[in-house]
Amino acid sequence: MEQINGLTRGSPKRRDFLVAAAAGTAAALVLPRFASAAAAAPNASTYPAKAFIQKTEAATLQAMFGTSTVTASPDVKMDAPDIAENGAVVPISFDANAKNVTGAAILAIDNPFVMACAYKIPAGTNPAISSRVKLAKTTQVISVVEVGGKLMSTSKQVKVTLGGCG
Amino acid sequence: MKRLGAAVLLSVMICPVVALAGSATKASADHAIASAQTKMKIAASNQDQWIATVDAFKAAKAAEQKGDFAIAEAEAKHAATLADLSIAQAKAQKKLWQNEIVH
Amino acid sequence: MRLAFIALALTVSAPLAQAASQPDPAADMKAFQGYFLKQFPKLPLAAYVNGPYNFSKSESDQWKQIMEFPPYQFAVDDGKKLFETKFPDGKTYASCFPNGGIGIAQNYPMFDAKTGKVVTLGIAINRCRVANGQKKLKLTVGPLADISAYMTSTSDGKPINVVIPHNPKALAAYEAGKEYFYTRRGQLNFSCASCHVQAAGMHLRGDVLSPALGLTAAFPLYRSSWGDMGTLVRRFIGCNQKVKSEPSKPDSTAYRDLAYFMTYMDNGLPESGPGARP
Amino acid sequence: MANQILVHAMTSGDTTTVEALVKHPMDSGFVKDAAGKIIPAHYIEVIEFTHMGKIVLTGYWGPAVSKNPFIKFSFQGGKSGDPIGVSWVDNKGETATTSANIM
Repeated sequence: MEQINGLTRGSPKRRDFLVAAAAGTAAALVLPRFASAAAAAPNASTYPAKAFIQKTEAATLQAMFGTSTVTASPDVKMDAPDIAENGAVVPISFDANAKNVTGAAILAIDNPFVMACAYKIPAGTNPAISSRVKLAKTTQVISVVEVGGKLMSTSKQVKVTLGGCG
Repeated sequence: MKRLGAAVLLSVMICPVVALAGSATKASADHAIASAQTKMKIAASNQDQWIATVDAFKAAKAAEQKGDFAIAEAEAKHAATLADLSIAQAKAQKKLWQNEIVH
Repeated sequence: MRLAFIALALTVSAPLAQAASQPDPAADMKAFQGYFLKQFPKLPLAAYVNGPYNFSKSESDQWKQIMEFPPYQFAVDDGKKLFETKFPDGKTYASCFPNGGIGIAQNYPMFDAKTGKVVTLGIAINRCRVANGQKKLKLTVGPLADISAYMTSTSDGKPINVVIPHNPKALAAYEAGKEYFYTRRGQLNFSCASCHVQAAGMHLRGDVLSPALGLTAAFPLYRSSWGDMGTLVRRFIGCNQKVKSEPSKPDSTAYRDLAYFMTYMDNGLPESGPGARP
Repeated sequence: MANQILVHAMTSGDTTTVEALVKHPMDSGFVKDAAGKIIPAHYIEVIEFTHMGKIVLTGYWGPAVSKNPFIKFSFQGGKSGDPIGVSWVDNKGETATTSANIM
């Protein structure tokens, strides 16, 4: 049995966060017919829907980036757990050591649809994003970044054991 | 771990053994259901009603409604058996729980 | 002098007069906490509020990432709004609680001498609603869990302080909770203690079994497997179902007493709810 | 409660780090409810982050993004007090927007 030494309560950021959270609570639900009023609402037509219904890595990348040629690269770093504590919430983050990254995607090969999420990264934004995804079962997770129309990636096996007790 | 083993053994011992009674009637099924109900009340008062008992009892009631008296009687008897086991468990635990206390 | 002597004689003879079966919550708590401290010598007492995360580095790393923006934050915000919303009679929840309900969650469950029953925070919230002409809420999930989450968040870090008064009914409730905790039940023949004392820190399938010590401190809880908030009672129901035992009613005496016993065992640990767990 | 977005933006040197937690069920369309009926897919498709009105990140999400999604990223520039805007649109055409100032 693994026993960690001196895990202190809560995460160090939690307290700061609780104070900060109050600032950002005023969000409005805007129904479609009022959408014109919300100038900032994103344009749904830009959604690459085709990329989200593919069942293979190659087809997903082709639909998303227009190419399925991808090179494994040590310049793409990914942080994903070895064993997911719950498949419904798996923290995944990537960090690319590259300039002029324009896009990125996270793929889970054994999910019903391979694509989990994708990003368009404008100049000035760092190619490092953390998010939480669902994994249906133990799977290879791939982080892909797009640089000058070419794709680089890194991958990791994440074990998913669904359990109820704890 | 021995205790866990014992628990598994217990659960194996009480796997459903539903034998269809030969000549069940509405009266015999109703009697079996009433008898199961009495035992289940005792189990519940001991805070130890098993989910399987309730499931078997529900199946008995449903079969009785449909007129499947043989199934109703068998399920009710099964529920009664499970209720008996849980009552025995609860009785034994009235003393045994003290062995588990952390000292 | 004589009086003092009599008093002394009484205190000396008292333990002898009391049978061994007389409940002694303070001694139980010392033994309970001591058991875990001896079992896991590297873990300080306050760390127990982190439950399973003391036992798996991979899980605790994921948890730390999740706690950067805790998934229960919406519940705390919603709970605060509900807590501050006036009832039709113009009063709010604050009117029902000492200190306006702020920073008091660590004192629950409480024994109510008037009814002779244990009152959990959830039941106290419902009592407040009834007193102000409102319907009771579900004790397991939803708005009541959100209100509890907010109230508990205002007690963050305060030592848990459950009191068992010298009242035969209070002691009986405590003892009943203790018996429930250690009694094996259900078709699988498990007690609460089977998993959370004897097998604490071990794996049950993919999950680490939380030690019973500190377990109540993180409630209400956002569990990823629930996908939302739940109260301690929701967990009791889930645990009963897992051992194939019919759960009791959420406001049953059995669950009130169990919460009373378990939370009393956590006395002195820092309140750390709401929490997040797999 | 209405759809909410919690945003937390902090600047350190040249870098502004943005964290957001978005209230959304993110139903995948593969899960059944208690009654055994499939819960229809309902998920955010596009989420956009702006700094002073300029887009700093566009996210395309599918049903495999977790319920109540969390995202953290950073960009160059940004000063304390600058507004960060967040908005999303989901597959049912619902949208939500919010803004928060960099701390």
